[in-house]
Amino acid sequence: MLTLQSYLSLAAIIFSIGIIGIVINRKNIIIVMMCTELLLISVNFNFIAFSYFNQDIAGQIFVFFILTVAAAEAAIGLAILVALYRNKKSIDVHELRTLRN
Amino acid sequence: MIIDQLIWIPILTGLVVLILGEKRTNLSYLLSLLISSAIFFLSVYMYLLFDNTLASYQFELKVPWIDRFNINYHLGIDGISLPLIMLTTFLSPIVIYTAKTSLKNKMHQYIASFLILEGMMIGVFSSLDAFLFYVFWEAMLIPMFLIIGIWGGKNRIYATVKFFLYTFLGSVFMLVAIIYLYMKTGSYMISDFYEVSLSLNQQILIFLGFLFAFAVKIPMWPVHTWLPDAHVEAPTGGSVILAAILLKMGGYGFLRFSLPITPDASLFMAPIMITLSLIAIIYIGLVALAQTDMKKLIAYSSISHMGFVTLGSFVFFIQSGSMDLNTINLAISGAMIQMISHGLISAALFLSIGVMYDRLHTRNIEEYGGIVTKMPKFSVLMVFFALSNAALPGTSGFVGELTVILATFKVNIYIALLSALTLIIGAAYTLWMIKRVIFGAVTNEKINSQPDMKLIEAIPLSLIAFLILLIGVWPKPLTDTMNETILSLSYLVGG
Amino acid sequence: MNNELTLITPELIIASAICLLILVNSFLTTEKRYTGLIIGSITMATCALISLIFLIETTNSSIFNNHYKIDHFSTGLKFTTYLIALFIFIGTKTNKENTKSELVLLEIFAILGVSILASSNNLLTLYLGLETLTLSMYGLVASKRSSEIATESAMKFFILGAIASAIFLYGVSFVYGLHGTLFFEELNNATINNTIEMQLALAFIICGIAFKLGAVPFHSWVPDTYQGASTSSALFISTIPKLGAFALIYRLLYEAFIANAEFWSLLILLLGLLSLILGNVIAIAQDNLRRILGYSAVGHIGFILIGLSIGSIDGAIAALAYLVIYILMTAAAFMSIEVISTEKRAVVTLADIKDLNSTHPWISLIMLFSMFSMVGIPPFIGFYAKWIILSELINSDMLSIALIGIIVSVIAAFYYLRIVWYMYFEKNELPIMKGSPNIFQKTSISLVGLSILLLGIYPSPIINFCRSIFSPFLLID
Amino acid sequence: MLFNLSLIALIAPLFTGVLAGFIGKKIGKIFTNGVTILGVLISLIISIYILILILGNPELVFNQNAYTWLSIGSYKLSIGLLIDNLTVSMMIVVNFVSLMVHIYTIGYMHKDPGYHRFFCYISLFTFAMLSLVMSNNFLQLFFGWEAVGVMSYLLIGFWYTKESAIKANFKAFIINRIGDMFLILGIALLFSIFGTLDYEHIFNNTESITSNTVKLSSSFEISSLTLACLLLFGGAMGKSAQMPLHVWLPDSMEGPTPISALIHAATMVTAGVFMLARMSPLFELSTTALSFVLIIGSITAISTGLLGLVQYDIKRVIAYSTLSQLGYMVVAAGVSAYSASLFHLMTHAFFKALLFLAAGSVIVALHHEQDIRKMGGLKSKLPITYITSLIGSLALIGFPGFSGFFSKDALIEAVSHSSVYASEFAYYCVLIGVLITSLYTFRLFFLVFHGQLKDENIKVKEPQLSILIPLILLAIPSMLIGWPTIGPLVFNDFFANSIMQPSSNDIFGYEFTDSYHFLTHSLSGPVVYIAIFGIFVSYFLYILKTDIPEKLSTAFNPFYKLLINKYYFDYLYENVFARLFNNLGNSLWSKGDIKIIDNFIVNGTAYRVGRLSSRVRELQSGYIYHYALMMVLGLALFLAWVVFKSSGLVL
Repeated sequence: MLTLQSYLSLAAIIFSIGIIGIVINRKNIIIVMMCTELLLISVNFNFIAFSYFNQDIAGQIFVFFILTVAAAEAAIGLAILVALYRNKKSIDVHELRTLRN
Repeated sequence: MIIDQLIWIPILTGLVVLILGEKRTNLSYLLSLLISSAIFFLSVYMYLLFDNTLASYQFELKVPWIDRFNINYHLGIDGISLPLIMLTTFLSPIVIYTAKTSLKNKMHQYIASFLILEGMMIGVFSSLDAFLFYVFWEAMLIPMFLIIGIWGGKNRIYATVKFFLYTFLGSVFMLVAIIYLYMKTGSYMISDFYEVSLSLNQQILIFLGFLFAFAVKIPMWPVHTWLPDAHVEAPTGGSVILAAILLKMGGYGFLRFSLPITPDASLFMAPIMITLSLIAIIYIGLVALAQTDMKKLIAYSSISHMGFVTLGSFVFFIQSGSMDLNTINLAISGAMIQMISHGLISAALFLSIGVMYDRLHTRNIEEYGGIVTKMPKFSVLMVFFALSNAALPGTSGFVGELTVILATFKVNIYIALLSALTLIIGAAYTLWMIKRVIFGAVTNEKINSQPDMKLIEAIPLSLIAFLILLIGVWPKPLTDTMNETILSLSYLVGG
Repeated sequence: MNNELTLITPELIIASAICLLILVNSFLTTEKRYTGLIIGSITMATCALISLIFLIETTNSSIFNNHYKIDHFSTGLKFTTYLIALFIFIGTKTNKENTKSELVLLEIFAILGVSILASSNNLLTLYLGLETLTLSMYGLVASKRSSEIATESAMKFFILGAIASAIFLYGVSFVYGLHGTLFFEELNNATINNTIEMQLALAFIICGIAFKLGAVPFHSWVPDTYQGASTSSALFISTIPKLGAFALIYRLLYEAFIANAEFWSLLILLLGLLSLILGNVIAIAQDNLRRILGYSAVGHIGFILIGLSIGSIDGAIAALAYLVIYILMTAAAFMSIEVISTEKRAVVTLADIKDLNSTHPWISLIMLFSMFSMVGIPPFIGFYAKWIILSELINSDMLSIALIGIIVSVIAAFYYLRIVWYMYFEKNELPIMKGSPNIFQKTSISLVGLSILLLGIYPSPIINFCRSIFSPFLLID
Repeated sequence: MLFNLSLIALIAPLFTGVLAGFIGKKIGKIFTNGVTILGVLISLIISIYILILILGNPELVFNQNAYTWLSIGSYKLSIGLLIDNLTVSMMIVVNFVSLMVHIYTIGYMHKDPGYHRFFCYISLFTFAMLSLVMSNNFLQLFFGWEAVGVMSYLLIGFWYTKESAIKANFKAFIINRIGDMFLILGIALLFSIFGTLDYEHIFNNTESITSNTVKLSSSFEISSLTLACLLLFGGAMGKSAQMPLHVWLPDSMEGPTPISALIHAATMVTAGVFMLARMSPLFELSTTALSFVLIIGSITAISTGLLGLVQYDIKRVIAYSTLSQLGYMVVAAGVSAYSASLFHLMTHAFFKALLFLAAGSVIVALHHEQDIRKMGGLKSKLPITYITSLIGSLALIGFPGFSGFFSKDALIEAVSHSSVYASEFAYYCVLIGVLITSLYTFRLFFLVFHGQLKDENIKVKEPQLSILIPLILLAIPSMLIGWPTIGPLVFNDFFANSIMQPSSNDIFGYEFTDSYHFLTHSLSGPVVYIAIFGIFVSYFLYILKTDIPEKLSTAFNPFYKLLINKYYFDYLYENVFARLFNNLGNSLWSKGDIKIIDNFIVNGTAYRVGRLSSRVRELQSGYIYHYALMMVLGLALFLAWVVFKSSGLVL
């Protein structure tokens, strides 16, 4: 029997993977963006799990909104990425440091 | 109402001058000269209306300003603010007047800065609401910052930033003290602060808060190092206002805030304050002896002289036995007289240095010598001012120092002895400068081609000389103005 | 039902304006300047007016099944937002370079987000408002598509923003899980709120908020974005979203989790102190004008957070006053930069404003107002901001925090003074080209600049207004 | 009436001085000297008139305030006039000498470009000196005291392009200021006791404070009166150039000769002596102070006289003589013989002014040559100067019948009868001093006027009339004034209303009948013979065996060196004290102000903040993952804190 605990742990693990993915990734921005999606997925997990165990529908509705927003976000993110690539001819994380200090 | 006009007319004129712009500089010059002189006469009128038999505030004006915090636009003067206001209104036209001879660029902004500064300085001296006081106190930094920074010498940026940060750091602590007092009293009225009862520890904290602000402004050792730099770099007018009036705000602050609000803490801190004053008088006096830059020398001399102000403000606290009101009265009066007198003398000295600087473009003492051979009229005044700076009897410089020494002697003979050393040290550094600058053979070729002081330069100096002499020969009108106020202050402090 | 729609008239108007703008954008070529400006300005003016009416009538009700709340706080905040936005539009969008309609579109979107945030009474509404705001900000930063630094900063902003909103949501999910509800009123439950789980969730949420405000250590995007975005976008980003973030804090911390005030105030204080110190200290070493303003923003946010950390309504009032005042000051600063930048010569570093006083005395005077105001020198309005926060701190026995605050402000004074000294004291061999700001720009910058001074001379309106936002009854006393 | 007259006497020189200073140059020399002489003349005439009135009616003596100078609380300080016998006699001396100098200056300075300035200065000086002597309170005394100091400062540095002159005036002012500091402390002490500075009030209440003490340390107390007297005397030491504050006076000879006569011989330097007399009600109550005065006076009298023996500058020799004579006056005050002291002051004013002016005449005649080694044989060339110098010299050494004889003899008489501590020491000092006086006086006299003319080429002729008239006018009192005045001034009660001193019997142990008897009485004592012996010795040394002095100086080389270096006082002051303070100032500035306060604390803080800032900005590395890491760390920090908090580990 899967308990709430299990779902939450899974979500936490996914969340951590997402975070770690962003932090240790030194290569490609696409991967970073995928990791942010992972973060949102873990949140969705949480909401659904809570929604189910609390017997409350609001959480699931929330998830719908999150998914929608995530889609919009991804769209914007990719748009920025394209613009960036056009200017820089690269999407390497390392090279994104014109702005610093 | 009249104080209101004293504050806002100059400020508004300043704004008008700014709007008139660079093209109409001449018009602005005349206008500001006219207005600032009118302000002086207005203050004279106020002096005539002033009733010196009253200790209370006069010409009071109280309008709610920030209701939420019970802050009022509350103005008024008493015996200790009136002379300082007169000093301000007297020197401001002079400074504006001298702008023409000593300035090349952006004169309209220069004049505007001084006009705005004038209004704010009067505001500081006439605010009866601590918040209003603070607003004026801080706001003054801006024009002064610009004056030193724009029209200053080579190292002006360093000097002006140092000046700004130093004073700003000092005054923020005062802000904390003021807010703290507001929390205790529920009002920002200074007179309400007098009545609040505080424990010794609270008093000491408040005292320290005020001390930071006033000590930097006066300035007291060891927070004085901004002053020489600021003076050296400032244009003549800036130095004049800085030395003559801005420094006085520290002394005024002690009398208006520290002493009456925190008498117990003042008593507790008095030994430290006296020590610092003596250090200012002696240490700084010796340092002045070592200067090669005229303005720096006068700047250090200012610090040393302001030592008498702090000495006078605190020395009576260490009387053995009960506090003698007469001594308190004498000491505080001495401090006040010293402030007025130093205001005049230092202004005059800086103006004189300005006259020389305009000709030779150096302030280095070594490059001078034998000025008197080419500029005898100027030298007469310069020597006179120097002697006043050395506290020659018959000049105002003597009155303040005498009074403080008399009061000090009543308290402690050794402190009196140490403070009296200024008679020697002060004479030494001032006259040594005179010896090297005014007297002697002409060594610098440039001096030979210099014309004597023009009438236009002589007028302001002569006016100041006249006042110095007047106060020196007959200080009674001055002390009569202050007497009642200082007496009631003495009661607050000693009673 | 009808009534409910009346109450959200401003939002509806904005939404319609958005649609209109999209339509206009599709049918008109970009040469038609000023359409965005005109539509945006009219919208903002109308909305401000309506909010003002609501404010005066002290409208107060919950609508949409309690998801949306029209109360004094929301109307007040909206009114402020619209008013500021109006000034920003007039001040920046009249510049030839900023006439692209999508800028206005994005900005109005963001304003809509702020409106929703301000009115939200439910975590979901809150989230939607937040994302509306954030997503349009990403677009705004990236709007200068051909610029390398703009896109780079947008990318950074986007990724960090995504992380932050995920962190925030993660916390929200826990709140939801623990309470079983998303409505603020029901979240205010001390027994649950004091559990460690709830505190952990709150920590997540505060991280998200801190990012929005740009508090250390979630500040990294601020300087980069300020530098990367175009001046007008930077101006927008530095002002309106801060109001949204304030609404976020108020709705969440002061309404939903006020019972935990003791807990979150410590976190907020920590964030505040870190921001205050680091922001100001790093700003000292900067040469880029907009980066200086960016770090300065971090420092100011520090002050605001410290004010909020008091945990009382007075603290919140002080913080809001600070925020509004900060927005005025920063608007003046960015507008000045905007005005003196010309196509040929962008004003980027301090060296670019050398001797500005000689060529643009009025603009440099306004810049000077703004800088001294940021330092906290009276009679400029910035002084009152600092003073109110200090007063509240001292009032709540947080003297040591107050002392840290003022010492840091003195340190911070240095870099503001540096801007002034470059404008006034430095001599420039290459005089700055005389830009030609149009009358609208001049007017709006003058208005903002003078308001810094005039409100400084008579600050009661702004103080009373901020108080009235929190409680309509306070106006009376 | 009398008050207004006195006021006119006081103001006249001020007015004319200012007039000369401001418009003199525009109108002309005649105007300048005319108006200033008129001023002093008015003052002199009024003084004499007042004297006559007072002699006729002692009731006329008055003490009246002119105006309140300052009033603070219950304290009132006033400016006022006290006209009594002491004041009047000082007024006459001052005005008379001043008048002579004014007249003399017309000739002496007629080519000098600073002609008008000079007249302005000496007139102002006269005013300052008058306000000093006419004062009825300590405050005004101090006013005059400093004012004469300033005029002296300006006059010593009159030739301001001369480095030595401006060095001398600086030195004079500073050393005077040391004395003034003590004076003002003394005044402050009196003020702290009496709460007023009026002579009358203080002198009438001295009895009440005889037991007052001032605590100097926890174990040491000193009588207030003694302390006050010592401090006041400190002031007198500065102005009257007593050891060790004497060094400025010889240097002050850098000024024009007329002012050496007026200021540095006749009037200003005697202000200290005048003050001692004025303060007699205080000093009489403190034997300690009197002894101190006595010792300082005797040391000055003898040691500075010795220095006069080795000087070659004509004015310096006279200056050292002045120092020595001032020592005599102070000695007299030390033994309570104030009247004798004042008498000597008066005669000294005449004969020393005469000597200086005569020296000036010689200097003018020799085209501003001051070295006596280059003089000689001027007797025939400058007959009037010669004769007047002789009169002055004889008066100075106390040759019987001359004015100096009476005053000095009375003074020595008083010392010999005194029983004050150290009076014996003082007696021997003054006796030896007599010999020395006569030695240096006639050394000078012989070297200048006798012997051979050194440079035949210079045309030497008697200077113009305005120089000679004062010489003659001064020679008369120098010779004769002792006869009529010794009786009333010294032995009778002329000063009774102004000076408090024991009866003349107690002081002198001698019943005075008339001046002739006094002369014969003195001839029974050693003083006269010592003086005359001195003349012979110097005749022998400087006329007959002119190589002996040289030999003597080599034989007693260390002593000679000591003398030629003026006991190393100048060295001590300039190279030790002045340098010490200068170095102290320099190092306080460079080490204290610049290094520690400015560079370390102020700019150091700024620098450290700046460095911190440039370090911390590295945090903003530009890498997204660093930014993200920072956020995550922030989050982790919060979470950790929550966890620790709930487990009770923190807060």
